[in-house]
Amino acid sequence: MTLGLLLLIAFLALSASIVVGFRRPRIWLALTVAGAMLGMTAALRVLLGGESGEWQSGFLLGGETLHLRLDGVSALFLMLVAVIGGTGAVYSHEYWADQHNPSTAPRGRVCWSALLICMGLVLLVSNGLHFLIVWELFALCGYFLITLDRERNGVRAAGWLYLVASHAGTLGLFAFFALLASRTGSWNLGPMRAHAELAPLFWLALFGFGVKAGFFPLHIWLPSAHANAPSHVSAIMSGVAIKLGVYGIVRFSGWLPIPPAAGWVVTGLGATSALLGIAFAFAQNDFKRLLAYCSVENIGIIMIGVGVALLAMTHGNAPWGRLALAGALLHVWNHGAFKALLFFGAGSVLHATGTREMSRLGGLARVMPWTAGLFALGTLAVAGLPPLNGFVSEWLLYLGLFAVVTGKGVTAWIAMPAAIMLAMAGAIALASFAKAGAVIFLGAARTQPAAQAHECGYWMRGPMLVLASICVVIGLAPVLCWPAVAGAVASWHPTWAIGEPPVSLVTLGSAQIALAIMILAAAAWLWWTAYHNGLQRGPTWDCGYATPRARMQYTSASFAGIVSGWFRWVLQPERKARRPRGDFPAEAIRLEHMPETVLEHIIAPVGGLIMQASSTVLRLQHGRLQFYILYVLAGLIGIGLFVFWGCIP
Amino acid sequence: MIVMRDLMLRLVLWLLLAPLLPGIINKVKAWVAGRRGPPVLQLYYDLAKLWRKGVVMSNLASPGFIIGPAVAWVALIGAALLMPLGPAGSVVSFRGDVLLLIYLLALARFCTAWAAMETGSAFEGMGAAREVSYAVLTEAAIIAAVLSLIVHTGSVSLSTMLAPSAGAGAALLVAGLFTVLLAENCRVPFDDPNTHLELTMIHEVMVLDHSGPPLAAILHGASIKLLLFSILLVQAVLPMGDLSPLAAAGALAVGVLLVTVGVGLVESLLARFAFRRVPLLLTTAFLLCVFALLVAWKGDAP
Amino acid sequence: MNSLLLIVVPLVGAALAALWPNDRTRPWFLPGFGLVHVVLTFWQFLNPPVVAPGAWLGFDPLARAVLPAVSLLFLVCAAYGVSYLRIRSERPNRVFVAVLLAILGLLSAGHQARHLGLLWITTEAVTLAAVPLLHFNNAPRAFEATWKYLLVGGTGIALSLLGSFCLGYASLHGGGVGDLTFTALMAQGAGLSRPWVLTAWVLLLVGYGTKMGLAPMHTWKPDAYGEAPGLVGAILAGGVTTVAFTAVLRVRAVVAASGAGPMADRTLLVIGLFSVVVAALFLLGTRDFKRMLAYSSVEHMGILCIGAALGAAGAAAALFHVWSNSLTKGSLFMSAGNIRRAAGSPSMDDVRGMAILTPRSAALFVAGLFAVTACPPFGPFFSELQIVRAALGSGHGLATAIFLTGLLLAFLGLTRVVFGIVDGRPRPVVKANSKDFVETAGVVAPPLLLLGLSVWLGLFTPAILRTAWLAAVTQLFPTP
Amino acid sequence: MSGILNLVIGLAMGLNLIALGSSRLPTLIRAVSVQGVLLGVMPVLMESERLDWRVLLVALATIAGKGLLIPSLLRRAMRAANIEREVEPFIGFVPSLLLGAVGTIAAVALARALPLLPEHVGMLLVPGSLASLLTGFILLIGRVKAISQVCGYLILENGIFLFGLLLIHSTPLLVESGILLDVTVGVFIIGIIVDRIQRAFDSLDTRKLTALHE
Repeated sequence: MTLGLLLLIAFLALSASIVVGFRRPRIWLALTVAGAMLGMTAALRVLLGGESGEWQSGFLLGGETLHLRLDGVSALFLMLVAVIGGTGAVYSHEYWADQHNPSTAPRGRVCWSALLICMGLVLLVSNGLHFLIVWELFALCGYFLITLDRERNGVRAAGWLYLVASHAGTLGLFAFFALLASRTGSWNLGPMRAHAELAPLFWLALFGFGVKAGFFPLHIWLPSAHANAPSHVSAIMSGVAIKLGVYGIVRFSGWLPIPPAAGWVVTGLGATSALLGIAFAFAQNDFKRLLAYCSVENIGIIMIGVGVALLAMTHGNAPWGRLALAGALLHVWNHGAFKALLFFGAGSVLHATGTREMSRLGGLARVMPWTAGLFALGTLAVAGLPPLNGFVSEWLLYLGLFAVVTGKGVTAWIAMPAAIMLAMAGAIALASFAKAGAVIFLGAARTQPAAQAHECGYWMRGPMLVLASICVVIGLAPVLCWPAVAGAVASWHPTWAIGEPPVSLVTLGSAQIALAIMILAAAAWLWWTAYHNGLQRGPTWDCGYATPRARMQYTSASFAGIVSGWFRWVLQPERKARRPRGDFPAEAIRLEHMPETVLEHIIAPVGGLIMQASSTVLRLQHGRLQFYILYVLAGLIGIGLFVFWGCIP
Repeated sequence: MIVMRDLMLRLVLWLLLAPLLPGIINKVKAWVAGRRGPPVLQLYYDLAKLWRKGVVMSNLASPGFIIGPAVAWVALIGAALLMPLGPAGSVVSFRGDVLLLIYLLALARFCTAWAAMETGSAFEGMGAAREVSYAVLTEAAIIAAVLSLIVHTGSVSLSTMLAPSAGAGAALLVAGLFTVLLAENCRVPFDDPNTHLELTMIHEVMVLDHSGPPLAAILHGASIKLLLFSILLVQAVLPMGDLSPLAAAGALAVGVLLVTVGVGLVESLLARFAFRRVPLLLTTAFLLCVFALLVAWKGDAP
Repeated sequence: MNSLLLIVVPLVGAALAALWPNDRTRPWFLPGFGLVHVVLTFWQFLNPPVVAPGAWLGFDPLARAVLPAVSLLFLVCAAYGVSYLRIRSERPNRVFVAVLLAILGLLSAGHQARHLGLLWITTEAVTLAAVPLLHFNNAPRAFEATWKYLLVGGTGIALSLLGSFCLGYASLHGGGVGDLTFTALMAQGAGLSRPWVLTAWVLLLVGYGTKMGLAPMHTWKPDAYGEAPGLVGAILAGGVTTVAFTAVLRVRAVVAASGAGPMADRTLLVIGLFSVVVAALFLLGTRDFKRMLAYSSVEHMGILCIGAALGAAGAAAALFHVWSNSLTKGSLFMSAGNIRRAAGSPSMDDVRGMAILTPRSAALFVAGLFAVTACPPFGPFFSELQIVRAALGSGHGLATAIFLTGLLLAFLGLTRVVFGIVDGRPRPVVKANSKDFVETAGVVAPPLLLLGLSVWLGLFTPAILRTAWLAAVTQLFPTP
Repeated sequence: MSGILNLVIGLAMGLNLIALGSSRLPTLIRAVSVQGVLLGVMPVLMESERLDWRVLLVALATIAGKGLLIPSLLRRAMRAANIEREVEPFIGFVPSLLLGAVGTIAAVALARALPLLPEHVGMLLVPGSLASLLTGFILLIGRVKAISQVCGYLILENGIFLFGLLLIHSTPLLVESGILLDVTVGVFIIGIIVDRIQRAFDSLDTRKLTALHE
C-alpha cells in the first residue's frame, strides 16, 4: 500500500467517524483509532523507512491547487498526533461518556475527529492558503473541544481567551503568509532558503506560531484553557496542539531563510519560558493549571533546542545544532507522551473527586493505585529523571548546549545562561512534580470527596498504560527513536544528515537499562528485607504529635512557598491573610491566589485602555441627531483638509 | 567482563568506604570540642543494626515509602559508579555522563522527598519542600561549575573533565563547590544533623518516620553522596591527569580526608544559619561558580 | 434592453404587489420576482452584453461583477420574507412587499447607472424607498431610527449631489460639453479641473460614504439596522451599501483618470482604516446584537474601502469581498432576526442561553460570526486575505498592522456579544417569550443557504466570477 | 442680467440670516418659502436669453414645490404640534447669526479659491451656495425642533440647487428635473415622518428622540 493511499484511508476513516460520531460511540471509536493507526503507520514508514511523499492534484480549493507533502519533520509530528489522538479517543470513551454527558459527548466526539483531521492536514498541506484554512479550523475545533462543558462560566471564559489569543496568532499568520505570497508570487510552500529577502518574515511566523505554541510571554491563554478543558482535550491540546506551533516555527525556519538574530531570540525566549513557566507551575494550587504551566516550560525547553539549531545555521552549520535540534524534536515526542499521560491521570483524579484543587485531595494512592503509579511514572518522566524518556531528550539538548560552549564562539554567551536556566528549570520541575504527586496521592485524604474516590476503569487505564510504556521504552532504548529524529533533522536541513546514533547515546541507553534493573532489584530486595524483618503498621509518628489531622499536612502552597518567594517579582501572588490575634484568636485566614501575571499585569491594563477608548467612542453614539450631522460635517472637513493638505506641496 | 568486574570492585569499594566519612567528621567535631566522640566506625554499627530491624510503616504510606529509599540508594550508587576515581579513571565514560550523574542525584532527591511525603506528616512535608527548593540553587551552581570545567577542558565527559587542574578559577571553584557540598549533604551551616529540633532541619526531618532497612539505605546513601561530592571537589581542583598513578591515588585520598576534616571544622566553628539566609549563601555559591566559569572563559581565551 | 428589464421587472412586480388584494398571498411576489430577477441577472452575467460607451445605463463589467450578488441576496431574503411576514401577520404588508420589490429595481438601476446624475437619483430613490421598511414595526423607536436615517442619510446624499455638480463643473471647466457619463468623464482625464475634481471627490466620498456607513458618517446605521426587521437589514447592508460602494469606485476611477489617483487612494485607505478601527471600538462596547451587526457592517465597509485603495489587486479583492460580505452578513441578519424575535429583546443584558431556546438559529448565528470574522472556510476569509496580500504587496505595512489590529478587536467584540447571548441559562421572561417562536425551515433554511453560498464562494470560487471581477477592475483601472 | 441675478442671490443669502436669527417657527418657514420662490426665479434669470419651456417648467416646479407645497406641509405639522417657537436651541440665535455671518464671509473667500468659467465669474452663485449650505448645517446641528431641522435641510438643499444652476446650461434638464423630483419627494417623506413622530411622541422636540444610543 502506498503512502498516499494509507493517508487517504486514514482521512476517510476519520471523516466517516465524524459522520457516525453523533450516534454510535463504539463505531466512532473504532474508526478513530483505525484512522490514528493508519496515520501512525504512514508516519512510521516515512520516519523509519526513509520514504517521503509529495502529492499534487489539479483540484482547486480557494483557487489554489491541492499540494500535500509528508517529510521527516511533518511525519514526526504526525506520529504524535496519531498516538495522542488515538489514545485520547479511547480515554474519552469512558471519561466523557454518553451516560455522564449526554448532551456534550456526541459533540465532543465529532470535534475530536475533526481536530485530528485538521491537525493532520496542517502537517501535510504545502500551500499557504490551505495551511491557513486548516490552521484556523484546527483552532476552532480546539475551541469547541475546550468549551465542551459550556455550562460553566470558567470554561467559557477560558475558551474565549483561547479563541481570541488564537485569532491574534492567526492574524499574525495572515500577514506572514500574505507577505510570503506577495513576495514569492504564489501561495505554494516549500524550501526557499535562497530568497534572502524573506528572512524578516521569520518574526511574523515566530509571533503567529508562538501564540499557539504558548511560550512565555505569549502563553496567556494556555493555563486557563488547559485547566478548564476536559482532560482528554487538555491532553491533546498540551501534548499535540501546542506542538503544532513548534511545528510551524521549525517548518518555516527550515524552509525560509532566517534573520541572524533569530537563534539568539528563540534561545533566549526558550530559556525564559522554561524557567518562568516552571516557576509559575510550581506556585499553582490547581493541578491542571500546574500541568499547563509545565507545558510552557517544556515548550521553552524545545525552543532552546530549536534556537540553538538556528544559531548553528547562522554560524556555519556547526555540528552542535544537530544535537540540539534532535533533542528538541525528541522532546516533542517525549513531552507529548508524558504530558498526555499526566493529563489522563489528572482526568482520572478529577473524574473521581470532582476537584482540581490539590489541597482538597490527598491519599489517593491507596484508592487509585493504578492512577497513582502511572502518574508517578509521568512525574518522573516530566522532571527529566533517568531512566525515563524526559531525561534522554534533555540530555541531548544539554549536549548541544555544552558543545556550543566548548566551541567557544560568541554563541556561548547565550548557551551558558540557557544551560544554567535549564538546570534551574529542571530542579523546579522536580520540585513541582514532587509536590503535585505527593499532595494529590500521598498522605491522608483532606476532604470527603478525596476519601471516597474510586479507581478509573479500563478504558481510561489502557491509554495511560500505553503512554507510560512509551515513556519507558524511549527512556530505555533511545536508539530506537534515533532514526526518526535523525531523519527529521535531515529533512529540516538537507546537509544536516546524521547517520549513526552517537556512541554516547547507545551507552546512555545501556546505562539506563542497567539503572532500571538495579532499581527493580534494589526495590525488591529492600522490600523483601523489610518484609522479612517484620513490617508493622502504625500511625504516622510525626514527632509524637498526638492528634494529627489531615488538614495539618503540608499543602501545595506551603510546599511551594520558598521558591514562590524567590519568584515573587514575576508571580505577583495575591495574598489575603488575617493573622490570629489576641489570646483567643477567633478565625485566621490565609488565601493565596496565583494570577496569570502577563495576562493581569500587561494584557489587562492594555485591554483596559482599549476598553476606555471604546467607551469614549460609545459615548459619541448618544442618540442626538444634531451631533450626528455634526459628525458628517466633521468628516467632510476632515477629509477636505486631508485631501487639500496633500495637494499643497 | 572486565568492565563488569571493575564495576563490582568499585561498587564494593564505595559501599564499604562511604560510611567512613561521617565517622571522621564526627571525630573531628569531637576533637575540636575536646570530647572523645563516637568511634569512627559508628555508622557501620548503626547500619548493621538497622538492616536487621523490622520496619514500622505509617498507616497512610503506600509501597512508595520503601521503594523510594531503594531508588534513591540505587541512584546514588549509580552516580558514584560514574565518578572517575583518580588514577583508575572511570569504567563507564561517555559524552555527557556528567549530566547523568547530576540527574541521578536529582532522582535520589525526588525519591527521598516522595518517600517522606508518604506519611502525610507536616514535618516531613516541610523537610521535603526545603530539600527540593534549595536544590534549585545548588543545581544551578553545579551546572555553572560543570560549565567552567567544560570551558576549561573542552570536554563533556567526567573522566577528561576532571583530569587537569581547574586552572585560574580553582579557588573560586573550591569555595563554590565546597558550599554546594555542605548544602547538598545537609551539613552546617545549612542543616544541623545533630539537632533534634525538627522545625529547623532539612534532610533529617524527611526521614523521621523511616526505620529499619529503608532508613539504613537512606543513611548509607547520604554517606555515599558525601563521599561523591568530596571526590568531585578534589578531582575538579587537582590535576589528576598529570600525576603518576600512585601520587594521584594518594592525592585523592588526602584530598578527600582534607575535605572531610574541613566539613568537621566548619561544623565545629560555625552555627547553623537562619533559614532566611540559606538562599543567600547558596546564591553566593552559585555566583562563585559563575565567576569560576568567567575566569575559565577569560583565562583560556586566546 | 435586458439591463432595462432588470429594472422594470421588479418595478412592475412592485406595482402589482401594491394592487394585489390579499395580504396572505402577497409575500409570494417577493421570491417570485426575485427568482425572475436572478434568472435575468445570471443570464446577463453569462452573456455579458456590449455596452455602448455613451450609454447612461448598462450591464457593464462593474455591474456584472456586483449585481448578481445583490440579486442572489435578494432572492434568499425574499424567501425568508415569506416566512417572516407569515410570523408578522398582524402587520399589513402591502407597502412592505411593494417597496422591497421597488428597491430591487432601483438597486439594479443604481448598479447599472453609468451616469453621474442617474447614479445619484437612484441612490436617493433607494434611500427614500427604504423608509417604509425601516418603520415596519411601527414603534416609536422605529420612527426615531427612521428620522435619523432620513436626516443623516439626506445630508449625505445632498453632499453627494453637490459633489456630482462639482464634478460636472470640473468637466465643463475642462472643455466638456456636459456629458456626465463616467466614460466621458474618464475620457476627459487630465482635462478635468483639478481643484473641482478634488472638491468633488471629497463631497462624493463623504456623501456616498454616508450611504455606505463609513465612520464618522455611520451614525444612522446602528439605529436603522437595530430597529428594522432582519431581512431589511440584510438588504440594506448587502445591497444598498453596495450601490454606494460601486458609486465610490466609479468616481474614484474618474478622479484617478484626472491624475489624482494616489490622493484618492490615500483618502480611501485612511477613511477605511478609520472605519475599521472605530467600528472595532464600537463592537467592543455595544450590548445590542442587532446594533452589533451594524457596526460590523461599518467595519466591512471600511475593509471595502481599504481594498479599493490598493490598486487593481486590492480592488478585485474588494469586489470579492462585496460578494462574501453580502452573503454572510445577510445570513447573520436573518439568524439575528430570528433570535431577536424569539427573545423579545436585542440586548445581551436580557438575552442569554439562546443555544437552548433557538438552537438552530443560535448555531447559525455562531457560524455566521465565524464567517464574518474571516474564519475559513467562509468567503470573507478568502477576500480579506486577498486584501491583506494586496496591502502587503503594495508595501502598506503599517496600514496592514492597523487593519489586522482592527480585525482582532472586532473579533473580540463580536465574540463577546454573540457568545454572551448564545451561552448561559435563559431568563424566564425570554423563555416564555420564545415559546411563540417556532424555528421553521422557512426561517432557518435561508440563512443556512447563504452560509453555504459563502463557503462555496470561498472554497470553490467559480473561474467566471474571478474573470468578472478582473473585467470590472480593467474597467476601473484602464491601462493607459 | 447678472446684476439682477446677484441681487436675488443676495436676497437669498439675507434670508439665510433671517432663518438663523429667528426664534419663531412661522418666520423660519416663511424665510424658507420665500427662498424657494427666489430659487425658482433664478433659472429664468440665468437663461433669459434662451428661454424654453423646460426651463420654465423647472422654475414653476421649484416655486410650487419649494415655495408652496413644502412650507404648507411644515405649517400644518407646526399647527398640529401646536408649537410656535424654537426654545433652548443647541446653538443660540446670536451665535447662529454670528456663525452664519462668518460662514458667509468664509464662503466668499473659499469660492475665490475655486476657478470659475468665464461666464460665471461675476456671479455670486458659488458663495451663495456655500453660505446656504453652511446655514443649513447650522440649523440642522443647532436646532432642537424637528421642523427647524427640516427647514435647515431645505436651506441646505437650496444651496445645492444654487450650485446646480452653474450647470443648468450644459446638462440635460432631465437630470435637473429628476433631482428636483427626488428632493421634493424626499422632503415630503421627511414631512410624513415628522407627522408620525408628532403622533408617536406627542412632540416635535428631538431631544426626546434619544432612545437609541449605546
